[in-house]
Amino acid sequence: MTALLEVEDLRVSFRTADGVVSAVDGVSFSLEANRTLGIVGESGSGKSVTGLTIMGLSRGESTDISGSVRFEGDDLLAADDRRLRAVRGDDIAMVFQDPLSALHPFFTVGDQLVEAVLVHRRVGKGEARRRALELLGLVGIPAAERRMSAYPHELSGGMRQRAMIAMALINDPRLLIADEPTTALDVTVQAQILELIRELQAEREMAVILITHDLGVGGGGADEVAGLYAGRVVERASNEAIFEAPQHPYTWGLLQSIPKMTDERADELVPIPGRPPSLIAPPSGCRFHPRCPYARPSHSRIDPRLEPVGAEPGHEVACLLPERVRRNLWARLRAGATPAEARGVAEDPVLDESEREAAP
Amino acid sequence: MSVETFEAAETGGLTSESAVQARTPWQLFWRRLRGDRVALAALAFIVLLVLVALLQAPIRSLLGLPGPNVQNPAALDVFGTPTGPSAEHPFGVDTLGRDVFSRVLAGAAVSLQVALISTGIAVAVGTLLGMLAAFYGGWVDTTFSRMADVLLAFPVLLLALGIAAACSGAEGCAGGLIQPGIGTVVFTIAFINWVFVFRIIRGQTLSLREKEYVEASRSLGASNRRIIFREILPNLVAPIIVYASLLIPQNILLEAALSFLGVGVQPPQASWGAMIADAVTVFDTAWWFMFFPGTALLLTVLAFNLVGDGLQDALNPRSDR
Amino acid sequence: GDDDGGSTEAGDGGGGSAEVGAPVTETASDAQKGGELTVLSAGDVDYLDPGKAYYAFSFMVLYPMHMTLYAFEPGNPEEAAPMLADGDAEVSDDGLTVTVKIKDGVRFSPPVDREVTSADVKYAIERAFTKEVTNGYVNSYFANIKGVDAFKKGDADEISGIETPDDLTIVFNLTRGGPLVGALSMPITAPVPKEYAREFDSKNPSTYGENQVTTGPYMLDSYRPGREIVLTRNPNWDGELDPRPAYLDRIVFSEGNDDATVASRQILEGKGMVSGDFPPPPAVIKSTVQGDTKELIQFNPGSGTRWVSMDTTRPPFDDLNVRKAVLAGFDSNAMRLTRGGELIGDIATHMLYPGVSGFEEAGGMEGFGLDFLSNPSGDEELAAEYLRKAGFESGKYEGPPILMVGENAGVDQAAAQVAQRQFEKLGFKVNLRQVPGDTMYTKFCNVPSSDTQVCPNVGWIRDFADPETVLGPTFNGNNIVPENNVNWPELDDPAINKAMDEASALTDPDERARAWADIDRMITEQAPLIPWLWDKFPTIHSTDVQGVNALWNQGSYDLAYTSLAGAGS
Amino acid sequence: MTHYIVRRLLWIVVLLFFVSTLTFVVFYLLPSTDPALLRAGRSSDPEVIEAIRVQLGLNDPMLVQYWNYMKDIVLHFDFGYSYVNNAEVRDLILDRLPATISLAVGAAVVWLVLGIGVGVISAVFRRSLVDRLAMGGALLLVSAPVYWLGLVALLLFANDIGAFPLFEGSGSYVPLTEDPAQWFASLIMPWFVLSATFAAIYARLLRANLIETLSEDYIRTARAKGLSERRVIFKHGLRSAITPIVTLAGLDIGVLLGGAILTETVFNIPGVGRLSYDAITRGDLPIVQGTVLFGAFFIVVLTLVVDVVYAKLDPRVRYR
Amino acid sequence: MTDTLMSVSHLTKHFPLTEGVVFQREVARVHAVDDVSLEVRRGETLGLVGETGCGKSTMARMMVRLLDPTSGTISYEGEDVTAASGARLKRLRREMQMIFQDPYSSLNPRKTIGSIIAEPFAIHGLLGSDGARRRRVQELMEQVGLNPEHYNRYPHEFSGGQRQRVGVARALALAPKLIVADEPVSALDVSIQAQILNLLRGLQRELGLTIVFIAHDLSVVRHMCDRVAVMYLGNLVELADSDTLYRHPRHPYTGALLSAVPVAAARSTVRRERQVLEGDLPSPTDPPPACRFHTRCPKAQEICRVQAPPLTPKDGGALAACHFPLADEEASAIVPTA
Ligand SMILES: Nc1ncnc2c1ncn2[C@@H]1O[C@H](COP(=O)(O)OP(=O)(O)OP(=O)(O)O)[C@@H](O)[C@H]1O
Ligand SMILES: Nc1ncnc2c1ncn2[C@@H]1O[C@H](COP(=O)(O)OP(=O)(O)OP(=O)(O)O)[C@@H](O)[C@H]1O
Ligand SMILES: [Mg+2]
Ligand SMILES: [Mg+2]
Repeated sequence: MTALLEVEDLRVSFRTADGVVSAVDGVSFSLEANRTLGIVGESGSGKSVTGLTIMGLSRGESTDISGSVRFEGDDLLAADDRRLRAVRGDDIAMVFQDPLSALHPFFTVGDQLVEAVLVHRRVGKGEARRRALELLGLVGIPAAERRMSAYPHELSGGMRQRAMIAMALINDPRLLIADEPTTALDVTVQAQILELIRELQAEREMAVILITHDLGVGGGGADEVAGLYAGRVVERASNEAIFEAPQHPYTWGLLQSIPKMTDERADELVPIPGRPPSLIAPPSGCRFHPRCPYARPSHSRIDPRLEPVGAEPGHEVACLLPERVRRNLWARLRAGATPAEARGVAEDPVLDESEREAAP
Repeated sequence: MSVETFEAAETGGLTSESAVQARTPWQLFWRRLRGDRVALAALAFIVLLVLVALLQAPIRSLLGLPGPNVQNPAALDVFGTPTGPSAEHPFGVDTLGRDVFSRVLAGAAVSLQVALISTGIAVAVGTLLGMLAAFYGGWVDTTFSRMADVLLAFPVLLLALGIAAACSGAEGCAGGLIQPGIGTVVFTIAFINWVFVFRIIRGQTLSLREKEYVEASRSLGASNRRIIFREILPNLVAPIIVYASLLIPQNILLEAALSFLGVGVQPPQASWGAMIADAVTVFDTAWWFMFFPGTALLLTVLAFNLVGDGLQDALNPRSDR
Repeated sequence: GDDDGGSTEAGDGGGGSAEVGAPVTETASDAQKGGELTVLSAGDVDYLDPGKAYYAFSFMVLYPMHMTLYAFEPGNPEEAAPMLADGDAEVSDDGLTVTVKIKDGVRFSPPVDREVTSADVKYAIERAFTKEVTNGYVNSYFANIKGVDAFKKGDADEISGIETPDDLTIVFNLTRGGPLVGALSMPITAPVPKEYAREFDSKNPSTYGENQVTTGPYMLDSYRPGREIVLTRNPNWDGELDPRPAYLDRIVFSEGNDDATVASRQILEGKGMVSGDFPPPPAVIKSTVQGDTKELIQFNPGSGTRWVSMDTTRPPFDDLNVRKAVLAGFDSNAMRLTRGGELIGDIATHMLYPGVSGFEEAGGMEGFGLDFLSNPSGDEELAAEYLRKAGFESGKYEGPPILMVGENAGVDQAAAQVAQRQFEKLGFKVNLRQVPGDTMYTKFCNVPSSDTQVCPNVGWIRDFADPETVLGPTFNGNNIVPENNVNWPELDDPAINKAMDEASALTDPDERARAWADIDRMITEQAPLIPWLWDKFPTIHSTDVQGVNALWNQGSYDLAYTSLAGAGS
Repeated sequence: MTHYIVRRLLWIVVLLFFVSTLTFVVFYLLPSTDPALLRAGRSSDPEVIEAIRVQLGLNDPMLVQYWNYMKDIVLHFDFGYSYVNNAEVRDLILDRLPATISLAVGAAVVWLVLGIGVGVISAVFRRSLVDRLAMGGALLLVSAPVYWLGLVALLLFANDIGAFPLFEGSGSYVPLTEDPAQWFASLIMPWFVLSATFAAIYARLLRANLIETLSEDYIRTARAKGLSERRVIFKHGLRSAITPIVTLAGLDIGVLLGGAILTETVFNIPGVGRLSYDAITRGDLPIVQGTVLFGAFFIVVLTLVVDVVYAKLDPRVRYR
Repeated sequence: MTDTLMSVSHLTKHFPLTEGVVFQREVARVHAVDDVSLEVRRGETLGLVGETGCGKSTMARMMVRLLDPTSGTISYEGEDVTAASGARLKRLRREMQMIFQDPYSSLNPRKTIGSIIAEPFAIHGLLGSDGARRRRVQELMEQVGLNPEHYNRYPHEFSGGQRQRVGVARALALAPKLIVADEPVSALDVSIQAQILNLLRGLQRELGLTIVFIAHDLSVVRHMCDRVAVMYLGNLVELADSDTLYRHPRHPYTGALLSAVPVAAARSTVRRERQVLEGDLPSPTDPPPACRFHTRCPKAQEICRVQAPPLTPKDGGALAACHFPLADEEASAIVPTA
């Protein structure tokens, strides 16, 4: 099976007054039809920029983009505006985080849907309207006829997001990029929307990129998860592996800082210390090293590459710790050890060996 | 390396980044403004203008020019029409034989004085009332806002003309408190301007009032007075500065317009607007009489506008020119 | 009246020095009938009603419409000729009965259409005494008619002293001598049909002005206040009975041309236009006189006199030496430059001005040779001397600031500033307040009780050919009134007052001239005000206009004599 | 909606009432001409003057005078009588109105076309040479006093004195009904001069609005739909960016209908602004009051119109 | 000394919605909080959960007297808070403090961290000398994990988590007994959120604080709270011990909430049926009659439309306001924690 979307070594940087922001710095992944990729990471890690770049929406005077984004073998980064416009909203569609600001406040929901049809299909207004109505029904908006003439602000948050999804799906895209589609919504509504996306995806064999900062959301919905840190993918794994055998201290941190409803009340959460790094002057070496409890001095010099994890297919990690040590650490953490306790492993002489290995 | 690593990691991010960031919001602001060469040039022009206005007497004596109110009938021809630029009078003379250069200098002082003082008063009054109205709401707000509505319903220039004319009488107005001349112009402009400041500040305060730090202060037991002056006011400083910087050039123009219409600065005191008005009768034969004060006015207003734009950009990172 | 009102003449002595721009006082021989003339003016008439009007510009509008008993013809400002009257007035030996015959067959314009009778003249004068009409000069010149007081009080329906023995005769019985005969050229002598006017006169203020009927060559077509007055031919006018040629078919007064420069240019470069109430500004005078269009501008001698008055009743100007000092140091030349330099008039040396009878008797252009009026550019040393006499050792005035109230627009504003500067030169601190013209008069200068000490923008023009009309209202202490006072210096010298009373009763013109010249000397020696200009009010017209200047009325064009070249074709 | 408008209209009445009160108070302080003395003409007979005073009600207390004034306005649409002009104030104003409307509306057309055109071009070609030149020019125009600009324009282009006599008839306004060609000729320069500042302000504002709008999320959505850049700018961008411009235009026109004093003065246009200015310089209180009320009327009515239109344009706004 | 620190009874808050050009008249009212009674026990952490707009913040703000209730009473240590004013109110304010949701808007950007934390002392005139204040502020900064040397820095120089620490320090300054924390972590990234939660719990243990903890994230509430109150459209629908509530939810709304929580675990390990609530939250200006949840409740019957269920104890120990409470089997089918 060939991949629907292949992103290779994508780099996006913005020239700003304060310096060059490397928002995305060498991201690669691929995605097949009918699959969902979850992209997770802290705020500012480059999730949205990745999504936008795929659609060519981050182009601009002060933006530098390199790498390749191949959609069905066709490099979108190299495509001209005309070609891009033909793809946007037709083959690839996007749903944004805040539906209130992402819908035009001065046009009715109906108009905005109809417009989306008319850009890509040579059909009459009436046909476009029918299609819009159909989609509103499909995404579960009751009394669709009436909602067509409503303005976005007249709908509730959930309804708006449904309308947004209807607009994205109206031309049967093969790839849907959903950028934090539920962050602005209540849990109950969030559940509704995620459910909806899942159903529609199954129906249409569509590929989905689900961007979220919540591993719960990403985990629940995605077949595969990519963890993003400071513009880089630090770990890529299947749904199963990311929760059961994560390999990167960053992933551990994300997992362990979430209070778990299913557990007994734990005494302490395990947060990731510090805060996300500056993207103008990112830390040298492993970008996570300043916040990594297991970092060794050499990690500030050596830049890890994304490498396959043992025998697991499709599991990749960019970490300088030897795999054995990582497995060991995760086992301890999972058993309830604090990072400090788990760090006992770090005293393992094997580690020093790895240090030597890794040194150039 | 146990707890220390943790702590270092916690604060490490901060120190590395604070090296990039400036210390205070003001430093940030200065840094941005420093990058705006046009605004800096305009600022330099204004500084120069202020200096010139302050030092007009020495400048005049240096150039050997008569005072701004000295009439020299000899500088007029037999028909009483003014003569143009010459070594003796670099900008020519006006219809009364007064040196236009000296009067342009004197006009600078008047313009700056009127615009700065009246803007200051308007901003002070507008800010205070705007804060009170928005903060207390209810009848306080209703009273001031309706008052503002009434003032805003007035044709501005007419109101200005009216007040200025009313106060230009021999007795002045407000029981003689406001005397004809500069006092009246300042009062008029301030009276008209405070409403605009009021509206802006009221709007800003309405949103600031809802900020959580105001709630926080209140929940700590802060008095209203403290909240208004310690919590809200400091946050209004930036918009006030921007707005004032935009009002000043407008008020320079308003002063000139009032003087042009004859109800502003009273003769013989020089004002650019009044000079242009006097030049109207001879503007096709004595171009210099209209040209120099007009150009001075244009450049000054332009400079203030440029500085205002610069300040706005520097204080509002979102703006983008 | 003051410089906006009244009538005038132009004496032969009137500064003939200027060669350019001498007034045209005769119709060109090739004048043609027909055409429309536009008169550009800045302001409007004060009143359109002949019973109320008192502005020079109003007279310019009214005379072409009406036949007053007597009227000045353009060439002769000295003596009024009969117009509605049929011959000169007969004055009894005691001077107390004046009989005038009027012409037979003069008819009112539509809708009245009937012939004019002496009763119409009587009514015209009577209504001027009513509060609905409120005339500005009737109390000065007609108050000595018998029965006026009773009429004014409402005790009588008519003025008993005006008799109309038959339809064509009107007799005035007077209580004492006075300038009545000369005043019979004023517009209130234009007949008003009582039966028609009563309806309008019963309103307060009377609306007869907008509805007036006329006896002259023109009648009122339309009036838009501040914008436009249009006159058209009066179909009932009989050229045989009226000496005026009346060439034009239509006269449009286009008002609101505040910018004298623009208006002047329009006239000079346009067609069929003349200036109304404004003098062309200095720059225009200069370019016109220096260019090849000299003939389009006229300087009209005898257009009045301009003064800077001082309040002689309060310090510091109650001190004659201070007043003399001010006159001595005053640079009248600088003042004159604000209006256009020497072409626009001569520097005044006394109160009567060229063209008013008595002017020559009062020393003509040289005046009385008083030291403090001898240097037109001001003599600061002499001023200092007088100031020292007044007790200011330094030769500079050192008292408290003085209040000067002037006009806020046009050349008067400039003049006020020059005046201010002149006072300041002598050490005065001057608070100059510049206010609207009407305000200056009604709130400040014309109100003796106001604190105003100096009025730099006043002036006077005679009402008709008699020196009393220049000196009487303005310097007779008995004429000081609490409001609308025109004795601006508030000069109240018993000797002068007495001399005036005597001179007023004189009937022989030469005697009158000599008596009033003496009074002129007495006044001038008191230095009550600074006479700085004998005006030669300039007027301009388009190339195709043959304008004829009425020298008695501030030199304005007499439209009944003015014609357009090429209008006939 | 009707409800809302009715309530707003009532408020307008109240507002105008306050405006007239304030005018009365402010202008009562004016050292204006004494109408009785004006009425009396040059008559100095104190009895006559006193009689006129009584008759005009000038001896009544200020409140009574005010009451009478308001009564006449409300009952007879009578704005009083000008003793300086000897005419009904209402007639004077109505007479001047066509000139003012010609000036204001014509200028508005000019500045909207120029302002919007330049604004859009500048926003779309942001930071280009065109943009920089346009914005520099705009700032220059914003800084120039309109009367000075008018004089300079006259010096340059007037048919009589101009260096390049392009425009016939400047300075000699003629009503439209009299001679449309001359009307147009006489107004073309005033239109451009009056609209200069406004066009500059509008261009600057529209540019800023459009740039800001173009960074909105919904513009990104429009692009994500695959719309052409032109459609994104002109349909989605301009639609939002222009809304505040419409509001502003309404208010500015409202103010100008009350008289463009400076422009009318410089170009000698007999409009309401000129009338009121003359009245102020002559101390003619009744005209001042009348014109102020008229001006205020246009302002408040256009404010209402703008609010209603705005609510039509921006569906998020609800009538309160 | 009783067990109860604060008791709230029949607390109601309605916000009038007004319109009018000049004079405002009321056209509708938002029923933000309607007849809520509960008590806060000394030393406990009471959780308050519910969807957006259900009245959590309004409750919080009434508790610390930032809002005056429309009706009902709040008593603090037996003293009626609702009636307090002037000096008494000022004294009461020292006893209870609030921590706010938005770490950006809750700190005045124009003030230094030091002066923000010192503000309580300035307002109450405590620790007169600058030196003493500064020392105390730095102690507090240390206590919440901030570098005391950053005393003179401005908020914008800090990250969200650090700012929230400043907010905590300010709340602690007057040594209050009660802290009301209104969604203190919902604006933070998960990784940072955990730092703050740890801090709050540590402080509570150390200082014996009583905390009212508001959140819409049920896992956070579970982690933090001893007891939990669930609100829906201004009503209190369920109140129980944390364990009881999560194991044996009784109100269908609680069930639905718990069911909707995304769980960070591999798909294969989660076995439950999600119950997705139909429809939208009704408008608080015109809440449904009787049981407000009936429009969306899968178990609703006729009686729910006409009779409001009282808050009564149900099987398992929870207090719930429901005519047809969930049974354990029903709950375990949909709720992962049951
Ligand atoms: N147009 C731009 N110009 C400059 N910097 C940008 C631009 N867009 C994004 N960035 C920067 O790029 C980085 C990554 O942004 P991005 O929006 O992808 O983050 P994110 O992972 O989506 O975060 P969040 O969870 O907050 O949405 C951030 O530091 C952001 O400030
Ligand atoms: N000052 C106010 N005026 C009018 N309505 C208000 C006001 N404050 C809150 N409301 C309304 O009261 C209801 C309850 O609001 P509240 O802020 O208490 O909800 P919440 O549960 O805290 O919601 P969130 O989770 O969004 O913070 C909402 O419908 C809100 O719109
Ligand atoms: Mg994002
Ligand atoms: Mg809340």
